[in-house]
Amino acid sequence: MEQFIFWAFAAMLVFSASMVITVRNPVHAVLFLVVAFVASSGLWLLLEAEFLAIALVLVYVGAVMVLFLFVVMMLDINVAKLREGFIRYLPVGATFAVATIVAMGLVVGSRNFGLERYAAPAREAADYNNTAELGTLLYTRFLYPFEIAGLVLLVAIIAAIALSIRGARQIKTPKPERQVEVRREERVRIVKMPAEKRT
Amino acid sequence: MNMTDYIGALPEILLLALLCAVLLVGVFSADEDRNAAYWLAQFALLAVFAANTYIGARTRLVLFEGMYVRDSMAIVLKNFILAFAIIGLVYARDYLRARRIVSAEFYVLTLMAVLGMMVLVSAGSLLTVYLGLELLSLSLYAMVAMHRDSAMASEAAMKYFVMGALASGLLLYGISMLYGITGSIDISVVRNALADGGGGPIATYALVFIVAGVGFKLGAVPFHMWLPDVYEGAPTAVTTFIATAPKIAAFAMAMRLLVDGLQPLSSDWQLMLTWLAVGSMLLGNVVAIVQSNIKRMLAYSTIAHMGFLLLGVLSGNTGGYAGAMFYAIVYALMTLGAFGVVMLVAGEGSAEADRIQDFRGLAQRSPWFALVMLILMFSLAGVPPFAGFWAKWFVIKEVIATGHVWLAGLAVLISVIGAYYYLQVVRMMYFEQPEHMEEVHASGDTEIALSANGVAVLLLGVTPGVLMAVCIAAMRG
Amino acid sequence: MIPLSNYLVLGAVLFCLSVAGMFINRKNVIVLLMCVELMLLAVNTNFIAFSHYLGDLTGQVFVFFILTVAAAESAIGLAILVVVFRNRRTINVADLNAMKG
Amino acid sequence: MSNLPLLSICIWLPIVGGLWVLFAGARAPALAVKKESLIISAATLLFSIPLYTGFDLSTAEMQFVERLPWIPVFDMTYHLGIDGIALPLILLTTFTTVLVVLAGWEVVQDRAYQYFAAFLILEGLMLGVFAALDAILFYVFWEAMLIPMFIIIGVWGGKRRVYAALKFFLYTFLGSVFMLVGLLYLYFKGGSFEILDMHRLPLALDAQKWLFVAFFLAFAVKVPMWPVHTWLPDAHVEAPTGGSVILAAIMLKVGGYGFLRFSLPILPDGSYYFEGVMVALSLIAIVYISFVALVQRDMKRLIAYSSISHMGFVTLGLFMVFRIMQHSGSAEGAIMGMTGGMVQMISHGFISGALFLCVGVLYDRMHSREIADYGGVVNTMPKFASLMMLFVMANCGLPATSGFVGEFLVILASAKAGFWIAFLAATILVLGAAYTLWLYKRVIFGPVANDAVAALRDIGRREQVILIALAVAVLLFGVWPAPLIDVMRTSIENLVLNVVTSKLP
Amino acid sequence: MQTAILVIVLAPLLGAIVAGLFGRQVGRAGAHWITILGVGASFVLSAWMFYGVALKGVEPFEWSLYRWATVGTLDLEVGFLIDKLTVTMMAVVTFVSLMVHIYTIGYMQDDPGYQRFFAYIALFTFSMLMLVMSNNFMQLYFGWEAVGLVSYLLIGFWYTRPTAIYANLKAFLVNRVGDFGFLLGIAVLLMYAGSLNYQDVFADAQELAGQRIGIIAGQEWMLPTVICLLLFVGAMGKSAQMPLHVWLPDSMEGPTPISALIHAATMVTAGIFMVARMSPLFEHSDTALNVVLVVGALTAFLMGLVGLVQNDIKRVVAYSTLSQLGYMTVALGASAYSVAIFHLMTHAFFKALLFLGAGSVIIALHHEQDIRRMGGLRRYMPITWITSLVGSLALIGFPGMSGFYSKDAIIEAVHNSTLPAAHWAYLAVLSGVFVTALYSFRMFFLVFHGKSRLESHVTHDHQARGAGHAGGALGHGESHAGHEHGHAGPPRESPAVVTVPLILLAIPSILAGAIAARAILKDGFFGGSIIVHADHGAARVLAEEFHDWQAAVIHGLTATPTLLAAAGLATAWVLYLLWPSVPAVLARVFAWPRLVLERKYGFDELNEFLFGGGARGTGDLLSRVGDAVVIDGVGVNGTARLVGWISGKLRWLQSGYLYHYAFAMIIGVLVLLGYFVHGVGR
Repeated sequence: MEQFIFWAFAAMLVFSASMVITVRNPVHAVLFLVVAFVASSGLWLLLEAEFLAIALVLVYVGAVMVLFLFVVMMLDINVAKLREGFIRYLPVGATFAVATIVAMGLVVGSRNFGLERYAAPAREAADYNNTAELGTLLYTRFLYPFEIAGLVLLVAIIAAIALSIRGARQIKTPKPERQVEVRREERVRIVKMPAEKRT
Repeated sequence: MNMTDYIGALPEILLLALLCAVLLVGVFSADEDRNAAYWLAQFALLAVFAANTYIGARTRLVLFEGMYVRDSMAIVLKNFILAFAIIGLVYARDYLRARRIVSAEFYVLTLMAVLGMMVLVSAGSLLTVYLGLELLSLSLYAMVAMHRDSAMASEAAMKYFVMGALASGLLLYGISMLYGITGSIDISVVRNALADGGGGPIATYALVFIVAGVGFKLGAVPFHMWLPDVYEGAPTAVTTFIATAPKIAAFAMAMRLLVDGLQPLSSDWQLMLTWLAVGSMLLGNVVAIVQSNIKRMLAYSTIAHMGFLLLGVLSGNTGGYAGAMFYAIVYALMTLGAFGVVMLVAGEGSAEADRIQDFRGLAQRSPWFALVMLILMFSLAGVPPFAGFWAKWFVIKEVIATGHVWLAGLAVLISVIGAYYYLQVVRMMYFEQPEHMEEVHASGDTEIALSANGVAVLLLGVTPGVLMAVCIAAMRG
Repeated sequence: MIPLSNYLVLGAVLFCLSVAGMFINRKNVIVLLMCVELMLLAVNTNFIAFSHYLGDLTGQVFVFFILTVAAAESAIGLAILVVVFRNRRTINVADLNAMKG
Repeated sequence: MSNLPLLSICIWLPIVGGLWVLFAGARAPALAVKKESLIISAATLLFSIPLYTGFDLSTAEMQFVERLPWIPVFDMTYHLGIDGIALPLILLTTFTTVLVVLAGWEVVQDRAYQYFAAFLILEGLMLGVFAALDAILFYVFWEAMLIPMFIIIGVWGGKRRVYAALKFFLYTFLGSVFMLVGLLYLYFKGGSFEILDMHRLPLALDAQKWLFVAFFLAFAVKVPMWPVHTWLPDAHVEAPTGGSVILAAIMLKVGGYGFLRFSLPILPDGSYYFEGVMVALSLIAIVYISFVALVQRDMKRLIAYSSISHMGFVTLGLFMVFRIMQHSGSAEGAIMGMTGGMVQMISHGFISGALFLCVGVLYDRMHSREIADYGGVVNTMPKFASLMMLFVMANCGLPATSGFVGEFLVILASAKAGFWIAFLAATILVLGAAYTLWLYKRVIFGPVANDAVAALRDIGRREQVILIALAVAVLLFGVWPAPLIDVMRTSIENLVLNVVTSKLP
Repeated sequence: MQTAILVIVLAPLLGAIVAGLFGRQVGRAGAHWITILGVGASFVLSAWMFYGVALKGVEPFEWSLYRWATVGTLDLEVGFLIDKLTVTMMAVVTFVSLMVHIYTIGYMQDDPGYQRFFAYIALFTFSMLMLVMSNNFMQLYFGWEAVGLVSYLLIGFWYTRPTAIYANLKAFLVNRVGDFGFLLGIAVLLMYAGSLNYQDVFADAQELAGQRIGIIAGQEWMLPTVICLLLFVGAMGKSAQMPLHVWLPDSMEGPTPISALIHAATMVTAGIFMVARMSPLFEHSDTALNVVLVVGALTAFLMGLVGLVQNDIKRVVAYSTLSQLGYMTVALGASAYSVAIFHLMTHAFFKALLFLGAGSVIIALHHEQDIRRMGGLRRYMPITWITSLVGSLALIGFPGMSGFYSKDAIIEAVHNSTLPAAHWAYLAVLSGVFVTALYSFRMFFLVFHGKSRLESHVTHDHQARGAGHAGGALGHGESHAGHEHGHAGPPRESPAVVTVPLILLAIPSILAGAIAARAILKDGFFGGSIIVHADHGAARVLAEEFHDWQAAVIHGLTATPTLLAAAGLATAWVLYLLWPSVPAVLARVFAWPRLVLERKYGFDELNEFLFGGGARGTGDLLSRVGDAVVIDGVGVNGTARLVGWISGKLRWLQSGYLYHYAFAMIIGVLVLLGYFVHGVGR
């Protein structure tokens, strides 16, 4: 059962991840990303990280992905043009991607991280509360990082505001009262120039 | 969690509090030129500088469950970060005002970045390394993009952001592997675990990703690609900031991760850093030759300098670390001044004056600033009697001490190539005739700061012993 | 029993896919941002797997922070994206080459 | 007087003075700047005289030693001192600088204060090179010299000044950096940056060879030896007169000084290993460069090549030592060769400086360095012609001029090293006379060549003072070189003893 | 004595300095007075010293003036050695010099460079005295070069004339070739003897004689041979022996007094003097002596032949000088050093006389020098005529004249020499006698006898000059001096300042030989100054055969040389006075040999092509190819260009595209992974 769940979610994850990087339409890509997150969330439940699994769905799928979608739609991008020339670079890209997978997989594969090295831990007791445990840790041992994480979010807020907001100053509106008061000297300047010699 | 923790981390806490104050002042003050925010930010940095200098014991403190380390290296580096941030803000003010980028958020983000660096410098855990790094990086991304009407700036921000995210992904992956094989994210625990377990290929595997992350932050080849574009595209005030204090922080990060944490793997990372160093020195110096934009040229020069800095780190002993630390500080000092002059030459208008051509005849327009720039350029080239020479001298000395005479030879050879493009700037300023004789305008504080900067480079060149002693003491303590 | 290596390989594959996405994708910057998210997901998977097999919650705490940072990161990333779009009316990666050489 | 830190005064007076001129000069009237500069350089000359009068001839030890902590973490000291090898060069420097300041008096209009400041700073740095006893201190002065010279060539130079300045800087910089590696290596071998400690340090042959190559690059470029000489004609040609004078009179000497202070005593076995190459290169410089000089069309270029050729005698004199010792078994000839090389350095300082000043005199009036533009100058400038005749003859090594002494001693010594060495060295008698006198003939003699020459006015009082001062020096040391040679005698004897003693562990 | 030496040496120097540096202040009269007083003082004291040392037998002595330098243990000093050889030279030099000084007042009276000229000749006197009075090789070299310098200055005295400045450059360079050998000789000598002092070196001569020196690998040479040959190269340069003689004829571009002083009487004899001085060394090398003999004989004969076809009055004398120097050299080669010095002395008198006579003619003809445009001057210039006759007779060795004793002795000495080359040399010098007589009297007759060929020319010449310094005048006329008074009237006898020296020189030209002959040839006048090896008996035989001067004259009247001289004189008379049309016919018949002679055997062309052109060609090649292309082009700028090229290529790695950037990072990681984790390539 466990095996099945793992393989199913894993397949779903890999598939949707591949789709994210290959589909033509960014909206679809976002949606596949949502699928990938959901699949991950399933895997995380399998690993008994209940709080994070829920947070992933809530925070990511609920907030971040919506933000993505929002931006994608807002920017109104010409989808058709976006995937031209993709195939041309695929072979080289794929080769290197595969090489990287091999290079990484050889290390993290079962030779080093098989069951004989890392035995599967026993299931937690039923009254185990992952959220409470995490919460305790966050407010004790990890208080300092927790504060910093808050700051990181503050930075994000400030940055997003600073980058996106358009102050009133920059809006150019006509001012009729000035327009009627305008004088000739403000608009026209008479320049005296010596006549050029005819050549 | 007790009072000593908070007292120990008082500088950071103070900075956070004052940062919020700046934010509030920015929001509620009607000041068009953001003078209040500026002065408050400067006050904040000064206050933190004082706090960092005078509060707490000089001995090594480990606070917040090992998340925070306060040792002499951290104190010294933080002081320099703060000092360079202060001077950088002085230089930046006129520039920002002239280009109407000025907003309280800019100062807040600067302070945030400084706070991030302080966290990074004091990181005792892989988690604080990561968070400090992100706090710094996110602030910087936003600052680069601050010049919202500039296509170049936004492109630079985008590139910086994507590459930065990729790099932090790589770093995180490495951290995750480290956590996996040691079961801890506490740097000293990691170190002990690795020392007991002997590392092995998995540790090396993790190391590769961590080196990539560190290399990115420093700007070492081949993780340097963001650097020229960001330096060129960002508003010069931001480039100044990015080019200086964060390099010190990056050095601290390298020290925390590689030396404090991964010392057992030093034979591996020394070789890796050798490659990175050689590549950086070569590519940086060679490609800088053909640049016509001074910011871009200084970017490549930075890459080259980071190669030299890595020479110090890779020698793997206290002397080498002290040399690298000296290098980082001196490099930041020189680059700060150089960008200060670039901003000054850019002047009042909204245009940038970032082509080397724009320095034509500066010696006749403003002899004093030309002289300062001359000092900085020769210092960057590593010509005595300026500080830059001692930086190179120090690391090369340590490289030779570890027996890599060939590496020292290569390094000095490459530095000769590097001298060429610095000389081009001097050439423009001194040998060419100016297009107009208008004197470069500088406000009083900028002039004082820039003069002090140049004189500091000269004085450090004449008597480098003090700073060297500080660096050595910091590394021993 | 699922060995740890399965999760790690999955993480590695995910990681490589996201990296490949970064250099295969030449058109849309948003996809790059999504690749960053994927990459963090891969790292998170790693952390959680280790956390589980080590019986140590630190990994999960770390993931918690990564999630936080990732959210902040995507906020800033999208803000920058908007700025880029405003300036250039395009988010084509291949068009972001005003600076080179 | 003897309590004063004379060396420090000599080094820092011009540097500080130069900086002051640089700061205050921008707004001061040009004449005041010139006067200040003259006073500073003259004061430096005055302060350097007690070095000579108070010099103890009987010892090869360093004198006027000053030692202060400098960079205590690495035991580096601000260690100054001079022996008989450094003293003449120091006096040459202080003497020449005064003349150079005078020479720039009316000529330099553009940014004059920067010009004089550069020369004053340069003077201090060069004095530092000759007086430093700490290797790194030496290196700092050594490299720092490049900066003012770079500026001088680049700002006040001729048409191709940018190329020349960059070439000068990069060439010499390239040469020098390897010396730094060598010095650091020596530090790790011996644990000291003191040059005198390095003299005593035993070293394996392989290390000596490598170090020799590193030092060679630094010093040979400065001397310059064939084939790393090509920066010099360009630099000389493009530099303003004062720059050429300083380059020829002093900057080249630091190369020879380097060989004497570093290569030979620290690496006797390495020097021995490479002596054949060094002698060969010196001879090539003498013969090859003479031929090249013969066909130059530009006066400064010709004199520049002549400088290279004459500096060949310096290196020949220094590196024949081993051969002479082998052949004759006594130090007699070796001392003679080395003395010859040393005297040649000093004398070349006067002569080439004077010749460049002469060309400068002409250039100031005609703004051309082409030989073809001149002819018959003697008709309009008889005083100048007669003074130049003296220097030209000195350049040919005519007896009773200082140019003779060095060449004579080196050729005499070289016979002990081998007949053919002497033979090739002696070709300078013919070749040197050929290019120098041909130059003189084409420029000075003959009927008035064109209207520009006809309009020349003879040298003024200021120019006379400069050239006569040099003429007196040239004649004095030609007729009576004993004061000069006596100063360096003990040091050279000591050096030869050091050099012929193997330092292999 | 020491004061006297100092005065002898320094008085001319003082004169030179005053006249040269303060010429304007002291004026023309001041300049000639101070220099003449200086040289006069020198002459008087030299004569006194000559009297003391040579006649009263005061012991030779040595005195070091000051220590020039000390190198190692070697003391280099400036000092003086006074012995019979020295005092003889001193007396000759100062006497001739004094005469020339006086003569110059007249000759140069209108020249704008009057003071300068006096400064030069006084300086020359100083240099020459330093040379002959030296007690060591360094000072010898000192004077050696100094006379070269002054010669350079004087030949180029009229510096606006292209021929003059060409000639002086040539003279200096050719002399330098000689000095090259000379200096090498000194160097080799020092290497073995360890000292530069004459006495020390000569004391070691015996020891040096046995040594050998390797020059070309595998070949050992006798040390004295090497040293002497090298020193002799120096002598060849200074004394204008073939093939280094080329400068001397050209040096006639200088004013005539210079030709008399330097290029006849003094400087050119420095080489002869030097070899005589080095007799202790030369005696140890038969090879060297043979070379000396051959070179001298060739010069004596071949240069005399060239004299036959010269038309410039000064050049004829110049070639006669070359020839006579050849005779002296032959004497040296035959180990008859004293005879060489004897001839040197007599030659100094009569050759100075001849030159000054020629100068007198030149003045009278307003700087006309071509003998084809002279003739019949006897009527106008009796004193010049008679003194020139005396000079010519002395030159050809007419019995009773001073030249007779010395030249006869040389011929005898060669005849007696046992060296292998002596036979040929004997033939050469013997035929040289005929040639000498022929060219001497050719000139004498053409100038002083026959029809005057000058009126038309002089007028013409003046017209040409009136037209403004015609370029043609530069070749022959000494265009600077004395145009203003150049009336087109008949030539007049020169003023007293010119004729008095002529007369004063004519006297020793007649008498010096008779007076000194016995002392030098018979009594071993030079004593220890000249050392002759027992094997080289030429001079000894001479001494045995010689009785007194009367006997010599009587014997000489019937001797072969005298007959040859008479034959030469007669031929000249026939050809140039009796049948003046014959020479033209002969010229046509012997067109080829004549061409060879007129081209002076092609030495000038050869030098110009081989050395001049060769040096410039080599220089060009080295400069353009070696320096500009190879070192600078390929090495320096090539490296710079290469770096620039690489840089230009490398910069495009930075493509500006994000995906390339990411790609680079991944490759970086991949490479690190491959090498460090998987060990690829490790």
